[in-house]
Order: sequence, then C-alpha cells, then structure tokens
Amino acid sequence: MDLLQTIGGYLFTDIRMAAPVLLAGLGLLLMNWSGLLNIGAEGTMLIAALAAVAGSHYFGSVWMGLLLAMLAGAVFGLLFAVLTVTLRANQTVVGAAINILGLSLSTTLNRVLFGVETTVTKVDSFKVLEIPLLSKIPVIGQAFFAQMPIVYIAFLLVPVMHYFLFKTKPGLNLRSVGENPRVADTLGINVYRTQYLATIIGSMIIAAGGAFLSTGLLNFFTEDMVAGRGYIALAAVIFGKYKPAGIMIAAMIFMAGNVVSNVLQVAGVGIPYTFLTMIPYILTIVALTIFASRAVAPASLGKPYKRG
Amino acid sequence: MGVILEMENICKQFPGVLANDCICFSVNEGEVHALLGENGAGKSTLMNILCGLYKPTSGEIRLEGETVRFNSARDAMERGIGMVHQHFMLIPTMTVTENCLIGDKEGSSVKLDRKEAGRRLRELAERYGMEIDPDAVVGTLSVGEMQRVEIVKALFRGAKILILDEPTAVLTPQEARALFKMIRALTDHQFTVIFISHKLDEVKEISDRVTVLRQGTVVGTHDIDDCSIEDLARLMVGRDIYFDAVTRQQPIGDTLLDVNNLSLHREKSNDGKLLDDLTFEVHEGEILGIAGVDGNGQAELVECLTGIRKASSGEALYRGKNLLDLSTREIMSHDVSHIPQDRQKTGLVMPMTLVENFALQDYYKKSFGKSVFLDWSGVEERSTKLIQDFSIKTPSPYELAQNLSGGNQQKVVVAREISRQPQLLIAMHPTRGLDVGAVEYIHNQLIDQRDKGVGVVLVSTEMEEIMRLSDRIIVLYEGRAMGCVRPSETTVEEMGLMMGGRTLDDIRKGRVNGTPAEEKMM
Amino acid sequence: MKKCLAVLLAVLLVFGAVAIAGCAPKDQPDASKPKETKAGEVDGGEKKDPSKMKVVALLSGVITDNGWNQICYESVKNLADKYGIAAEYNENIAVSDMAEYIRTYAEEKYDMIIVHGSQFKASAEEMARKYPDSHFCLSYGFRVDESTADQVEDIPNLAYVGPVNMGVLIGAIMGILTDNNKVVFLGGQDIPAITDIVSGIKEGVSLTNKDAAVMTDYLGTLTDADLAKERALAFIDDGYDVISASANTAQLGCLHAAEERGVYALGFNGDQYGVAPNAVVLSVMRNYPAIYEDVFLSIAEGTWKSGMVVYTLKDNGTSVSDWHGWDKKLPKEKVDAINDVIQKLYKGELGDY
Amino acid sequence: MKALFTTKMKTQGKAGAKQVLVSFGATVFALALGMLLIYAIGFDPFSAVVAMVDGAFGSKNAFGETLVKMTPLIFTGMSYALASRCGLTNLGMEGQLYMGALAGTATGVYVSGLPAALHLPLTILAGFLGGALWGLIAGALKVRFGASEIITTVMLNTIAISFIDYMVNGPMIEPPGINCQTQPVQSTAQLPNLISGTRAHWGFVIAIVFVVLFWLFLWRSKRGYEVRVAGLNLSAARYSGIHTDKNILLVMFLAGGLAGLAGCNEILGIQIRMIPEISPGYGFDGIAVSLIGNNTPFGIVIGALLFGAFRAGGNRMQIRAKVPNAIVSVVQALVIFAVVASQMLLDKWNEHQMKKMNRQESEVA
Repeated sequence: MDLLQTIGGYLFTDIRMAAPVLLAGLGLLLMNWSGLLNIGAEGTMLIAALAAVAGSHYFGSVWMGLLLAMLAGAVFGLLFAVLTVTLRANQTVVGAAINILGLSLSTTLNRVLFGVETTVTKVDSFKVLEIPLLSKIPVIGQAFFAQMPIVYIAFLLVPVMHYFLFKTKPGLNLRSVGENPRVADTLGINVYRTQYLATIIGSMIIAAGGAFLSTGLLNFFTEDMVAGRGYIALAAVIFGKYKPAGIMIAAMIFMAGNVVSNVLQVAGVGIPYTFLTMIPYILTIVALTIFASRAVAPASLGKPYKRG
Repeated sequence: MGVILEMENICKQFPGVLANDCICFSVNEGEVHALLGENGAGKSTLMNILCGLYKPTSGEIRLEGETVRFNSARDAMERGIGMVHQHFMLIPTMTVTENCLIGDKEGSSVKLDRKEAGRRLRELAERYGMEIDPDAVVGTLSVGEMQRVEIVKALFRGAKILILDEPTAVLTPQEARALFKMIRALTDHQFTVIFISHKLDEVKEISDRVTVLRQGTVVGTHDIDDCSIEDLARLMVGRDIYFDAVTRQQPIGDTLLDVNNLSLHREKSNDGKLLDDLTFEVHEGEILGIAGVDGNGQAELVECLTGIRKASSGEALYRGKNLLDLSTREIMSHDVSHIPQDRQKTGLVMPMTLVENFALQDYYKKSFGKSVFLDWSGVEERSTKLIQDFSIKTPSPYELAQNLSGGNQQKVVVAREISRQPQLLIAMHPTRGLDVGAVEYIHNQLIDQRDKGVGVVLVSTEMEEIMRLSDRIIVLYEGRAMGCVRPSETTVEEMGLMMGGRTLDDIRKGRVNGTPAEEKMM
Repeated sequence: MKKCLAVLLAVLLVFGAVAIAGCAPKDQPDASKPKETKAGEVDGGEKKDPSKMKVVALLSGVITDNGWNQICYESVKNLADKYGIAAEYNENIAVSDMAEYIRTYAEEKYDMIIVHGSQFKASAEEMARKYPDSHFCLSYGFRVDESTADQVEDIPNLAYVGPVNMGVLIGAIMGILTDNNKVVFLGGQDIPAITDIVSGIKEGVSLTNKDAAVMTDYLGTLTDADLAKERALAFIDDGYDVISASANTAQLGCLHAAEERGVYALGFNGDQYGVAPNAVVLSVMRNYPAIYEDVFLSIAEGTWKSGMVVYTLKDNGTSVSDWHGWDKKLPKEKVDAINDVIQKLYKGELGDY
Repeated sequence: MKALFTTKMKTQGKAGAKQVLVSFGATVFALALGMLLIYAIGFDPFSAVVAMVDGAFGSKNAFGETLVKMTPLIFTGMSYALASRCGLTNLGMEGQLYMGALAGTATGVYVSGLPAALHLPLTILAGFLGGALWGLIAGALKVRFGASEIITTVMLNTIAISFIDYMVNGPMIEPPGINCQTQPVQSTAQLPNLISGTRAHWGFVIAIVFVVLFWLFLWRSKRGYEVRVAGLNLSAARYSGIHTDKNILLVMFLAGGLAGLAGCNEILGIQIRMIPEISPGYGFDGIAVSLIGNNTPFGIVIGALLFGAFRAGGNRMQIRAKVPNAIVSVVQALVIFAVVASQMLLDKWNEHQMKKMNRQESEVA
C-alpha cells in the first residue's frame, strides 16, 4: 500500500511537470501540421510566463494572467507568421530570433513592470482543483484528479487535439496544408490563412504552457525560468511522432527523468545531474534517426509555400 | 446530347509565348472528347484555363450556355469541372477517403464523417466499375490505383466534366484497358470526359470526337469515325518538313556506343518498365535522333546513359566500358558531354556567374588548376573565348546566369559541353524554348560536332529538328523502340504513327488501317 | 498587401501598448538618490573621505534574485544610505565580460570594486594586478578547510571576502526546527563553494539534534524554479520537514514547496519571508552589508587587508533575519532554543565558528 | 599562389550590393526601434546610444573590446555561412563552440613540455577538431539516417553544455576543487596580446586568417566550388557528378570546426581556463552575423563588427546609461527580424520588377 502510494505520488509529480511541456508540444504540433517549423517555443513560453504574472498582478486574477499570456503568445505567433508565411523568411532563423527576443524582452519588461523590490512580486496563482469522488481513488486518484485546472486543460487538450486533427474537416484541411500546400490550394483551402491561424493559436497554447510555469507551480516570474522546456517540447513532438498522444507520452517520459532523479536523490543515490538533463535530447536524436527514414513528419514541414 | 461546354476565342499569353491563340472548343454532354496534339501544342494550357488554374488573357467560357469565370480550381470544381493531373494531386500519407474530403465543405457538421464518405466512395466506385478501398493509404497504392482515386475524388466532389491529362502515360496496358472501361461507364451515365492525349490508337479507340491542336491553334474538330489513324497523325504533326539541309561530308564511322537490352523498372517493379529492352548503336560521326512524345522514356534513357540513374539491366558499351556501371563523374571524364534537358534546373547554376558555370563539368581536372585551387584566371580566359566563339550576349563573363536570356543561357550550356571536346555528345531538347536564330545556331554546332567525328545522341520532341539533323531516328513509345528509320526513307505519317504507338514493322507490313488498338496494348 | 500592412500595424500597436504599460508604474529603481550624509558618524581617517569614495558592485545575476546578487546590491545600497555615495551596480555580467567591466571602473579610479562571485576569480586577479590603485573585493564562498589558502593569490589590492560557517548556523536552526528528525539542504550546482555550506550543515545539525538525519543534494539548476519545487516536494513527501536551499532564483521554488506542504523552511542569502510567509521561519544571510561596510571603512581608514578576509559567525559574517512574527507561531521552546543557539554561536560558546 | 588573389572575381555584382545596402537600412531601422523601446521603458535613448558607440569605438580600449567580441562572432558567423552555402542549417554553433573550447583547454592544460611554437598550434588544432567532430555528428546523422540537421544540432547544443558542466565540475576541475573551473592553460598555449593595454588578442588575427581561408575555400578551391554548386542547385550538382553526401560531411565538419575555434580562441585569448558559460550566446549570434553579411567573407566581418560593437557597447550602455543589458539582446532580435524581412521584401520586389519587365517585353513583342 505504501509503495502504491509512493508510485501514485510519482505519477502526480510526473503529470504536473509534464503539463507545461505537453502544452508547448501541442502548440508546436498545430504549427508543424500546417507546415511551419518553429524553434521559438522557448522564447514564447518565457514572454508568456512574464505576461501571466503581470496579468495576474494587475487584474488580480490568475485567469486574466493566463489570458494575457496567451495574448502575448498570439503576438509572437503573429510575428512569426508575418515573417515566415507572408514574407517566406527562413523559419529557423526567425524562430531563433524569437527565442532571443523572448529571453531579453521578458527580462527587461520584468524589471520595468515590477521594479527592483527586495521581495518578488507575488500574485494570484492556480489552485488545486480536486475532483470530488474521483480524487479519492487509491493510488491514481490524487495523480489524475487533484491537479490544477490548467493541468486538466493540458491533458484534455490531448484528445481534443487528436479529435480535431484526425476527425474533423478543419483538422484534415490543416494537415493537408502541412503535407502538400499545393494540393490543399487547388482544393480550395486558403493556405496562408490556415498557416496564420495555426501559428497564432499554436503560440497561444505554447503560451499557456509558459503561464503554467510562473502562475501554476509558482507564483512569481524569474529570469530564464523556462530553462530549456521549449526545446524539450520540440523534442517531444518529434519523439511523439507528431501525434498528440505521442507528445503526451514523450512529455511524461522526459519529465519522468526528473522524477527518477528526485527519487534517486531522496534515496541518496547520486548520479551526475548533468547526465539526466541530457536524456531528453539524446532520446530525441535517437528517435530522429529511427523515424527519419519513415514519413512521420508533415511532408512540407519547414518549406515556405508560394502561390501560383 | 447537347453542347455542355464552350470555350470561345481563348487566348493565353505567357511571357514570350502565346500558348493559346484564339482557341474555340466545344464539348457535348456525355461524350469522350479527345484533345490531340504534340508537346507544346497548348493542350495543357487550355485545360488549366478550364479548370481554373490559369486565367485566360482573353476569351470566354460558357458552361451549359452560361458564361462563367473561374478564379480558382475550387470555382471550377463547384461548377462541376474536375481535372486529373498528370502529376497526381494526392497526399500519400492519407487514406483515400481523407484525400477526397480535403477542403470539402459539404454538410454542416465539422466532424469528418469517414464512414459516410467511405460508403459514398465505394458506391461511386462500384457504379462505374472501379475497385477502390476507401481506407487504403494512398502511398501504398499502385499508380493505376492512384489515378482511379483521382477520378473518384473528382466525381465525389461533384464533377460532371472530367478532364484527364494524358492519363495513360503512367499506366501499364492492363491498367489503361481498365481506365477505358471506366471512361465508358462514366459516359454511359452522362458524364463528359475530355481526354488529353498524343497517342493515336487511344484517341481512335476511346473518343467520340477529337479536336487537334497545333502550335496553340485548333487544326480541326472531327468525329472520330471520320478519321483514320493516318489522318490523325497528319493532323497532329502535319506541317511541311524540310529535309533540305544536312549533307554529309564524311562517311559514318565505327560503332561508338553499343546499347544492348537496356531496361529500367519503375520503383515498384510490378508497375511496369520505364525503359523496355532498348538496343541501338551510335557511330562516330553520326547523329542518332531519339524521337517521341515527351514522357515516353527519353529522360530515363539519358539519365541511365549519364549515370544519374541506375539501369535495371542491360549494357551500354562505350570504348570498351559499360556506361551503366560508371558514376556520372567517371562517364563525363571519358569524353562524354551532356546537354541536359532543363538548362535552368540542371544545366546551369542560375545564381552563379558565367565563369563559374563554365567550370561546372571539368573544374576538378588538372587543366582547371593543378592544386586544390581552381585556376580562375584560366577559366576566365576560357570563358571569354567561349563567349566570343559562341557569340553569347552578355555584358561581362561575370554576369549571373539568371540574367541572361534563354537562348544565351542555352548557348552557355552548349558552349561548355562542346568545348570539352567530347567523343559522345548527348543532347536533350537542346533548342527547347529558343528563338529561330538560336535554334539555327545550335543546330549548326551539332552538325559541326558530327562532322568532327563525334557521335551525337539527339533527344528531341521537335519533329523538324529530328528529321533535319539525324542520320537515323529511333522512335520511343512507352519506353520501347517503335523502330529505327532514316529520315530520307520515312514519312511524316509514319513518324506520327510510331510516336502514337505503332511499331515500324506493323506499319510497313500491312499499311495498317484501323487495326484495333487493343491488340497492341495487350 | 493591405492584409500585410494591417498585420504590421497590429504588431506595432502591441509593442506600443507594452511600452505604455511599461511606463505606467514608474517605479524605477532609484537607489542613487542621495541621502543626507552622516559624516560625523565615522572617523574620516587620514586616507579617504568615505562620502567621496566610489564603490561599484559587479553582479553575475539580477538584483531581484532574492539571494546572492540581491544581498550584494543591498550592501552597496547600505553604503549609499549611510555615507551618501552612489549605489552603483551592474547586473548579469557574463564571465567573459567581467574583466572589461572591472577595467572600466578601475580606470575611473573607483576605490572599491566588488566582484561578486568566485567564478570571476581569474578576471579579478588579472585586473587587480593591472590597477593597483583600486581595491578589489572578490565575494568568495570559502571552504572550511585550509586548502583555500592555496587558491588565494597574494595581491595587495585584492581581498577574497566572505563569511564562513554559515552552514553551521543553518544546520543548528534546522536541527531544532525539525519534528521528524529529517532535514534537507539543496544546493544549486555541485560546486565546491556550496560543498562547504553542505558540510557545515551536518556539523550544525549535530550541535542541536544528534538524532536528525541530514540530507544534502544538488538541483542542477540556478534558474529553473519549477524543477526545484518538484525536487523539494519529493523530499518533503519523504518526510523531510525542514528545508533550505541555495540556488539563486531556483531556490525560491523550494520555499514555495515548503509553503504548499506546510513544512518549515529557512531562507538563504536574503530575507525570503515574503516568498513563503507560512514556511520561512527565518532567513540566514551572508551578512555582506555589514562585511562590505567593514571593508569600505577599512579602505577609508587605511587599514585595508588583502588576501583571505574571512568573517566567521563570531565576526558577524552571517546574519539572521527578523522573526516576522514566527516567534509567536512556533512553540516557545523552539524559539528559545533557536535564540539561544544563535547567541551561543555568535559568542563562540559552541566552538570556534 | 599569387594568381589566387589577383584574379578579379565578382561573385556578387550589383544585386549583392543592393542586398547589403538593404540589410544595412534594416539594421538602422531596428536600431531606431530599439531606441524607441529604450525611451519607452524610461531611459534616455540618446545617452544610451552615445554610451554604446563610445563603448564600442570611443577609445583604444573600447575598440579592443569590440575586437574581442568580434573574434568569436566571426567564427560562428562563418560556421553558419559555410553550412548555408551548402544548403544546410547549422544551429549547433553554441555546442560546437563549447566542445572546441573543451578540447582546446584539455590540450592546453594537459599537454606539457612543448615549445609555444608547437603547443599553441596543436591546441588550436584540438579546438578545431573538438568542434568539428561535434558538428560531424549532425552531418553523419543526416547522411546516414536523413535526420534533419536543424533539430539534431539544437539537441546537440544542450548535450554539449551539460557535458561541459560535468567536465568542469568533475574530471577536469582545478585541484583541489574549490572553484568550478579547470586549471589555466599553460603559457605556451596562450594567445599573445594583440594591442597592449586592451584585451584584444591574436585570436582576432587568426579569425581574419580564417576569413581569408573561408574565402579561399569557397571561391577559390575546387571543393568549395562543389559545395557552392550543391548549395545553390542540387540537381545541377548531381548532373555534373558531384558527390553531395561527402560534401555534407565535409561541410558539417568544417563548420563545426570554425565554431570550435570560436570557443578555443576565447579560452586561449581571454579566459585562459574553461569555466561553464563561457559563451554569452556567441553561437546564436552567428546566425545574425552571417545573415547580415549575406554569407560573404567581407559581410561576415562587417556583421561581426556590428554585433561585436553591440556587445561591447551594450556593456558600456549598462555602465553609463544604466540601461539593462538585456535591451541589447532585444535590439539584436529586432535586427534579425528586420534584416530577414527586408531581404524577403527585396526578393519580392525583384520578382515584381521581373514580372513587369516580362509583361512589357511581351507587349512589345
């Protein structure tokens, strides 16, 4: 029983830590299926993490914070779309610049908004929402049903996104744009509009992941707090073979590495943490080498589309 | 059977080319209407206008008497016009049903109703005698099946008029037979089919009426029963051809290239062969013409001979070596030159200067610099000389290739390849898209080479060019050689028949008239 | 084209909005506002007038990190408040840039240049040799054993300044606070300077609670507060009921975890009561404000000492924050015991710390 | 040999000049936007700019500092440009830089008893190889498995940086292990000072030498010619018998090596020893540098000068105008956006002009 409880605890932690990566991964997925390769998730999450704190601080509600974060994400998404879709600029270069912008702008604005105080500005943050009855299920009850609302949202997004992508007409249209924009175009789909929408909505989902980092697990913003999760999300998408459920599993596996290292540390078994941080990245490279020969990525991912 | 579609005085002007010149074209409901013509006759342009991909420069389209304007493929589709392109517009990772549902706006629900769509597809397919598994992933299908999917997709989206752009080009004879059955089933149900082709037998067999295009204009529209295959051939090719020019100075020399039983399979080997058992020789000081309509294996043949593609079987002996075993680099270093078919895509590096382009084939040789460095001053000298010798119009040898006119670009390629002093020169479409002056110039260059004892393989779809320059002509049809003739011993009619899929033996044996095409196809 | 313009306009608007929002609060750090000079308070000495001295702090991170860098910022602010000098600082200086920063200030004849962090050791040593007229203070995390001496170069105008034995104090308090006899301290990265604190903690806990199990470990990050929080939660869930951490901004995550689970936490390097008022009982701080005031005055008075300048507990090198009302919330015997052990440590009654 | 340099070789022409001009204009535009931002958050933009220019070029020392910052940027800029010239996207400069620095440090510290004339070149070679082998991993994965180098290089960055953290805190830590750094490299492996009184070191000269080598390789050597042909037109390369896989491996090797030299020179000229976080983002700046420089040798030097001045001047801006250093990064991002956008707009404009010309031509005809 005790062991089960402990396992339940690990699961709880894993799920909670996976949530932001999962959100970022799902946002990236949407963009990838529209044929856009955005490596700028890290920067988008950072600016969103700050915006969430700012929103929560100025409007007194964590939900307003989330809204503002998603707005900030939308602006970043729009910027990406203007440059890569309309102007057909190199997506990788723009994504890299978005990362630089996210890091530096969040640092700057943090100072401007909250000044130099001896205490960090604390704001309203997400509270755990226990689902009655279900949360009392032994072992998994706490893990699955006593999380913050945004964790539920993240995991509910998995079936929703799957349904959208693979069971609805707009989803099919989106995927056809990512696979072959010319075909989509001849079949009457507005390729550019689809890509714009996918980028903006995708960036908003990524931003929700960023918001969770600052107002979910914590209630303040610190510089560079995303700490590579944007890249891990990028990795999760590839590892998850461009499927929402796959991303969920990938995010949980990657974060389980942290859980495992928590467990090992508590148990007093030290392995160099530097090696643990490498795991997701090494796994991704391995996944890439395995999947690369098969067509799992949308066929025209990263290639700009020119009409006519 | 009333007139369902009329295209009136359609003109389409591309930069530098008048692709359609006042074309009038009308189609009756429920008929199979063939659109016959050589490459560049304007068939595809006309159909792309009809299906909304191009906008005509002038002219109008009337559908069931009503004037329509199409701004996109979708507009045309909504009015019941569906086109099956030569290059399939399908997404290989998706299922048949999904491919048919892309962009579909029917029904109010957002949900993708695969079951219902699958049921409808199956129903459609059954009604017109096609076998289709709606849940199959398109990428796993054969070419013939994919084409069926394209047709069903068009029907599914409400097409009443179906345009098939050279549908049999990618099919095996068996698949082609099945396709014809489908077309018949469709017209029995009052669908109208426009069938683009250059294959005479097919046209004769399947169509009710035929409109022949030549150089952007309509030559005539006829009931198929009023025309023999010979008539069609004459209509299609039908201009006076000059056999004047080329008089030979030297006799033809020894065998230079000896190709035996060269075959090339499609990627999926059961899909048939791209090249089928080709055997021919090229002699020193001879121009061997490879004639035929585009897409009948010419490109593959050239790619096999130049090492870009690996042949499935056979040999091509050249100076004691089998070219099919060598890499491109090795072949080229044995005094072989290659004028590729597309100067912009493969012949030149457009954003590079002329000097750099002149170095493209031989830069690695000692004569282009003894060390690891290229001797650019040498290349520049060479370039300046070539620019003069071939009178290439350019402000400087350092002009970027992309800033030259098409003729001058081609001259650069020809100059480069000829200056390599080849023994064997493989030239593919060397004059495509060029003006008369440039064509003349390049022809003279080829003749010069021949006179120097070079063996020239000239691949061209231009009948005049082939007839005028070649010492012998091989006609390719679906990867097979239909026959080998001397220009002086053949007629336009005979050439047309071979290009349309008759073997020389058949033609000469019986002066065949109206032999059912299916015999050939089986 | 119109669409494109509209999009551009929208981007500009949002940027504008951000900028305006940024202007609104107007709470710029304005530490440089001169306060009244209390010149009479200190003996001016023959060497220098404190109010004319120029001091700058060069920091590796931001002054809002609630820890290592903030405490240094407060040190110069303290000097500014007391002696009417300008509180100058620079943030986020990369290791590769530090020498250049130092040079800039040294060339302007700054009297006291605080280089905050042992990672800047090489730059500080190089520049100290080049600019003998300035006094350089390298904020240093000392190890208790004597091997440090080998690492310290003898440069007359460079001092390696830092408190020692902080770990002992933290450990002693943790030992009293724990109910389960399980305490944990988490370092940011496995760097030797933190190893010192870690070893001190074991010693300190054993002073007050022989039965307590001490766990010390490393987070592997200085910025990832979320990760730090989860790590702390893992320990808390395993029964550890007192937690303390040293990992710049990441350590705030640990305090947050304590707050969430309702266990005790100790702030470190800054008064972190505000981060988690229901968990942070006390904060133990490197007393850099006092230390640097001391060093500042030694420069002014001409009693500057180079080399290892170590402030033990006895020397007031480590400070403990206000109770913030926790002395009312905790059981009285714990409060008393803690007050008692702090006093004894400061007086050196429990050993030479 | 002399002919190598004397033959005139206009690879760019008017179009190139126009592009550089447009990039420059975009940079100015981005700077103006940056000044607006500085103003918006409550600082004086003019004093900030003055401080920045002063910090970059105001004195011998300032200029020396600009040279110091330029040096790694020239290398990473070349690294990105070289890969681009072959049609590859190398985002792994940061990781390659660290691995180069590590290899250089190891050779500099642990190889002893050699004269400087041998030790220094050996160490630089090691730095080159360290980055080159790290870059080669991405190249090999692409050639062997078809794995996109865009993703693998990003992943390899984090792996390299974690590995460095481990090495510096573990096996290579300076005994007895107080400070998180390695031993200093031996004096025989250190790069001498270039301008006395500044930190500018001979690494800058090496960088310039490599710019010349970069130019020689791409525009003079046979192999470089192959690389450029493959990068511009893959099928033309195949038709002329160029072995494209071999070129990918070679280019990723060389590009990695260039980035490795950025790290190695930084160690040998500035840091003397390996510490974590030796690079404040030189790798990613390389993208911008090569972008501004249009992948040309001279352009890269100019781009590096601009971004080097940003970094050096940005420090001064913090010191003098109290503007947070992060603003400089914001401006850098804006510069990238502006340059990318301007180049694409220029393309579109050219296309438009071309269409118009064609239309006129056909009307005449």
